[in-house]
Amino acid sequence: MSRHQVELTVNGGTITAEVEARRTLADFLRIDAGLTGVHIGCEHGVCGACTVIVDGDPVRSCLMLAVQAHGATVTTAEGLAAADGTLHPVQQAMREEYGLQCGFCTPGVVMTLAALTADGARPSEAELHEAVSGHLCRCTGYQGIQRVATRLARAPQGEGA
Amino acid sequence: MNSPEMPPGMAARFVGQRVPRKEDARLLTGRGAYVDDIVLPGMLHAAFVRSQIARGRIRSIDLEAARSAPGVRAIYTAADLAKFDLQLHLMHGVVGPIVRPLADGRVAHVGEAIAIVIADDRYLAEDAANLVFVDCDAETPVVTMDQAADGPTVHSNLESNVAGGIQSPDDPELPAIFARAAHVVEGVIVHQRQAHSPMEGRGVVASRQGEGEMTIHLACQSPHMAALYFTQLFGERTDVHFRVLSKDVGGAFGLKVQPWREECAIIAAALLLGRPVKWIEDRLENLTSACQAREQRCKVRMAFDADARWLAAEVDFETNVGAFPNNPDIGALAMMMFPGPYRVAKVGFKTRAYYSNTVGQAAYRGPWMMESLARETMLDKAARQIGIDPIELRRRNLITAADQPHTLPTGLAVDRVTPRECLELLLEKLDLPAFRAEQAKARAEGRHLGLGVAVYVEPTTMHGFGGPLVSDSAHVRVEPSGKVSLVISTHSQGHGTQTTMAQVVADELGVPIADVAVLEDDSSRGGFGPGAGGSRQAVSGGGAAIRASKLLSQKIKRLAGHLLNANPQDITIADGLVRVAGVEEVTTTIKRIAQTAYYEPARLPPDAELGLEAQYRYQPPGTFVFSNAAHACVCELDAETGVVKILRWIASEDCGVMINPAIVEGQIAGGVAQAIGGVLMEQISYDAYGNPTAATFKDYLLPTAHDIPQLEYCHLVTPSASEGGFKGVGEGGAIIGPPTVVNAVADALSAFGAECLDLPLTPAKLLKLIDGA
Amino acid sequence: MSGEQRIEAPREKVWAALNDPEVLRQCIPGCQSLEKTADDKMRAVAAVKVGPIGARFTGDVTLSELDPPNGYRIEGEGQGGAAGFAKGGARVRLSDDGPDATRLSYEVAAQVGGRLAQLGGPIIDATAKQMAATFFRKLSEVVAPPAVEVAAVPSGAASAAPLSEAGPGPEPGVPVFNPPAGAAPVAWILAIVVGVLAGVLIGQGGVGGWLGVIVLLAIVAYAAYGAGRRAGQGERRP
Amino acid sequence: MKPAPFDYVAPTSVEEALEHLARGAGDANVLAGGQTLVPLLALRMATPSLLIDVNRIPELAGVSRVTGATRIGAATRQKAVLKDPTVAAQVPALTKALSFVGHPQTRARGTLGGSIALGEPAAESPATALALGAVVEARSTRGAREIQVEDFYLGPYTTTLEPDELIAAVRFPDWPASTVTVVHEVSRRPGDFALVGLVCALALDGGRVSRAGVGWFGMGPQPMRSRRAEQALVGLSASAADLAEIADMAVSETEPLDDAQADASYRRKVGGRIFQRLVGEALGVRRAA
Repeated sequence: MSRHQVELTVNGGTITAEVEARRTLADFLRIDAGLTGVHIGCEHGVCGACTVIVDGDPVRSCLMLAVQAHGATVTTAEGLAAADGTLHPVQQAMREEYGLQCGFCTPGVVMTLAALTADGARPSEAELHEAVSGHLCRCTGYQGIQRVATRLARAPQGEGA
Repeated sequence: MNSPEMPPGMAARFVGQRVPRKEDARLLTGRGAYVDDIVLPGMLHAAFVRSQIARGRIRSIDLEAARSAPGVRAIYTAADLAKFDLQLHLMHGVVGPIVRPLADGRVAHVGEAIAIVIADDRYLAEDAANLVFVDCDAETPVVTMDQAADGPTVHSNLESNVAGGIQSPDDPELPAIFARAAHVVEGVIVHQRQAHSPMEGRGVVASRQGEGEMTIHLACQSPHMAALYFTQLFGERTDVHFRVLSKDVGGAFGLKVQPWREECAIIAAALLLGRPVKWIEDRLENLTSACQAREQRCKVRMAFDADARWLAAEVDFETNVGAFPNNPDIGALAMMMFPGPYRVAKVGFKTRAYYSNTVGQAAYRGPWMMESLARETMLDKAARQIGIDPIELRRRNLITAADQPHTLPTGLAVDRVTPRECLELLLEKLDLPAFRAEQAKARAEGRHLGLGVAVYVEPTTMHGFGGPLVSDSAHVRVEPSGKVSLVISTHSQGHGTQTTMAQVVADELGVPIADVAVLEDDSSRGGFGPGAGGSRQAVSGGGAAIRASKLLSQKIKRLAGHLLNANPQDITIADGLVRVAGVEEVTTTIKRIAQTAYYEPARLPPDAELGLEAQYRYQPPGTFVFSNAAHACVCELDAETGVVKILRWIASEDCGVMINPAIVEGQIAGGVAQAIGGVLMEQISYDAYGNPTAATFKDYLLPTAHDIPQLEYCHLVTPSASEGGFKGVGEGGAIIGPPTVVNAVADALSAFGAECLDLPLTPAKLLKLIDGA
Repeated sequence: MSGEQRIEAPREKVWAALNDPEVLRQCIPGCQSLEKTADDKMRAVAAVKVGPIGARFTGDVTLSELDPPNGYRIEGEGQGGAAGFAKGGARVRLSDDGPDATRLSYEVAAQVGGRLAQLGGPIIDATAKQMAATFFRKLSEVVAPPAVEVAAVPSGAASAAPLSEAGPGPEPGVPVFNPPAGAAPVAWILAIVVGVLAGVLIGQGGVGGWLGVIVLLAIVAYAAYGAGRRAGQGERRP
Repeated sequence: MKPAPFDYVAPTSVEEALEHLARGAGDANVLAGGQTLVPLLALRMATPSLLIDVNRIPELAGVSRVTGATRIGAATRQKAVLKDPTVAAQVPALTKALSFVGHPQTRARGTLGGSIALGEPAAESPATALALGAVVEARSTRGAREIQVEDFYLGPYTTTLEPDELIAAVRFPDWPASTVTVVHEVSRRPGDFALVGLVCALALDGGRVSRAGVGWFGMGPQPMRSRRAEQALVGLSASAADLAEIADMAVSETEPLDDAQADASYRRKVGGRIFQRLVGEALGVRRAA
């Protein structure tokens, strides 16, 4: 079993570590980087709880190996709010729309929506609803999450939700 | 009917408002503290060796290769745990199987834990677990209900596979009623097995703190119940004091009501090893080894008179509870509630629960839901058979305010419910004539819409029968800082009790909600209470919080009066500011009063106790607190593919005074989503060898955002008799949701002269019916 | 599942082949070794890889109902580690099909367990059929080489000798143990192969079943029905 | 659910990857998007000794035009293919098919070559490649070869790709500009594998079908193609009257399986209906234009 040196940018900081080849990015972020907001819900790529942003795309971190993220830029739920604690517009919208209950699926949902609306992008309602259908939530019946998706799609260009 | 936003008798500022949730900021930023987030010095990781067969005798367990695998610290089997003599009793006084944490000599289902491997990390633990070879004499398993009824016994200490059952006394009038009834309607309703599927599986970190102390971090529904359970389980063989911590829990839905075999095995392992041990259930384990739910079959006969008045029912209920259920028989409550909110005079019933070589059952959100599913779907079937509109049939039979208190023929007394009013409100919102017109127009275009309506009454907050569910404890204090701490025996797995309980306390004390911290995550803090289960926390916990806050408020006012030379009755507190009636300027603050109470004994009244705190243990009056609802759903059935799409959903409910309507609606929607999944998609199935065949989320289909419409709500507020006027609402969506969907599909199917009461309603099943027409 | 294969060789020759471990090893995808452990028992190892899915199976095989040269029954079970196990039994019958050909008919019952069964789904059966057919076709090729139709390899520079349609043969460098002639496994290995393909895709103090809706229920029930009784219970546990 | 140990290499050239593959000798897995392989690793259903990560090989990614075809590098992400204007113009069926694949979170990693190599019977891309007559460009240290997709799939997850071969690219030959395509699937949830899926391309010449491609997914133990139906469609004019018969024929060339979600008879029935309706509409739409 091979071990590999990796260096990646996580939430704006550089992390260097030696990882076993088999370590998933999700485990790396949780265990080695201490970013426990990355939640592991199925480890087979269906539930979406572990979704993080890798080089601009929302990806399932349980389906990537840590070694594959060498050189990548990764953002997790911990890295989304402003330094002063101001919530990211997606986080704020999720709060206002009661988009969460137990909160386990939440960071994944937030990362998907944040990735798709980054840099002023305004995907269509259909696109955002399709994107959130890639997340399983057992608590909310998706009510608030759907409202957030709709709200983000309808937000004026260049503004948060 | 009262406005939900401003219930009577309370100068509400927070109760009744859509207050943003206090827990959200933490959870949205990845700062939650779930059990897998706990990391302790020296912590080791566990993986289980699980049975690959459904039934058989263990000949030998070969641990040699695993013991020498890298990073392995210990491997334990039932023999190693024998010294604790752990028996996970099902229930006091009820006969059942001997349940040990690990398989002891025999295995009774695929996935049953046989050994625990403890290693430096989970990867290494799984590596070694895969090297353990268990040699078994396989036997033909008993998989289905029918096999269980007359097959070999699953448990050798029992004479049959009947895990429980109840039967109503013979009533000679019943056959007579059927004999002279104008209409007799018969049907069989089958509900498949489901998995609770919280997004977070089960998990535990067990850490021995020196002699006699053990701290357990646990994904559970009540730290207090869990601590009690562990203490009783281990108490006779150890002198360990158990403290259970559980801050954030990623959903539970009944699965985490009771710690079960794996959790107990991990605690035993941590005791043996003297080091902290973590086990986090992965999804494969969760879908193949964690307790499951439903798998019920209900045969119903209903008798009606010529005017479609429901006269009587006979119900035969069976359920497959698996090998090691922690909730062996739900039949009794299902039958108690079967009459629902209707004026039916006689209900006869018989229930049986069977053990089988499958995963055991646990309570799942509205465990008794078959009463509503069977009753409401059969009422629709009756309406079709009699030739009457199903809504009209309900109108003729529903109880009204004039009937209350109403005693069900099964003995329960129901009061303060509004089923008829909720139905009418629902229909108003739905605009029934408009829908029927739309349905007719669609049908002309070859599209098949269906409308389903269902009505029910729900027994929430079971507190009147003794046992652990009786009461909740609240301890509220104003700290010297002026901040308020509420230590309460509620527990959230998404329920939002950190918000709702704070709303209640902030109102009673007159403090900003931001100043109220709700602490419910530690069995060593505050008093015993059963936590989440049975839709009870708003009623029982909320009541305790109100009563404790009232006591504290009196204390504050008395002290304020003393300090301000005013009559305590003239003291008002709002926003943390203390005023004297008729005096314009602010006189003092809660914070200053608190500081005096803690720091300046000399300034207190002579007989006053130091500090500012109060506690109360609350038991709501009566036996249950009944809530009720009527739901409607509009679906479209694609006759080309059999695919059902839910287009519209209206929930018209009465859960009494709502502490936070957004949280109430969240609970309803969550239950409805689980209902939609349960009716249309989710299915835990076993093959003939007892292998579970929906072991991943690829095969166990949970509904997604695509499958659930935006719900519409009508709220009626009929306060309960309990403190605050609250009623339970956590389970209702999952109880009333299923018949609502089934009835909507049935309405759409009626165009083809077909019906389907065999869940789940898969496209393949529906298409067969459509084409068979 | 059952099937038939016409083999252009006399029955005695087919029977011999069916009992020739080397022949069987060639025909069984991924078979690495066959070792006779008793007159009617063998131990075998097969590394099976289909798409990304792979496992290494080890197991024992038992022969019975030997009826040379007409057929036998064979049963066995193989352990594939984390993937689970496969076991099965088969009856193989040989009959003359003209003077120089044999009709081989087989009935295979395969069972998989563990993750194979939990994750496999219907692909197990589909694969089983394919694998059984492939095995017997390979057998036919080995027993009666001239009659073999070599599957054409599509254009390009790749080797014209496909490793097999069912998976790779023994790995280079893996020592192959050639057991003495004798009884040999067929069915269980098929079962294994088939299986692998499946992949993708309160006691004290009254705590007991505490929330025991049932606790209350029982109480409710008893309260409501003095005459109510619990049906069919067994003996109290010791 | 943690993977068993393995070695890992991330070559930066195809040649380097091929050398690893040759040495891996059947016990190596190529890691492309990982959306199927990584779950199999986590479930320990795949236990390779070596993973060869092809995500750092620039030449494997990208869409280009070659003579008479659109060439898509094997490691091109599904997301990139879905958004690619050349693919949308030249291989619209593939664009449509990819819109059914998974979710943005999986398409961001999943690759076209990975889907083709796996050959998931219920997946969109392999059936699309089959219907359109795509060609797999395979390479090994022994050389390069081209494999017609119709020869590529042998059975469940079984292909003609040798253990030492790597898919370098998939070429989708051009269809006439007048081609209409149908891609449709019935699934339990969006993003799931299909219960029934159909890809149909119809090249029209003066209102008559001059060439047809019919691929199915979820309709058998491997991606399926209906060759006889393709022939029957050729020459057909816009009249949809005889489509019922061709639909029956098309479905008869599939081998649907029973599973927990749908039985074979459901798949046949729905497959036939979809075929008849959508192929009819495709012809009708064309006629109206």
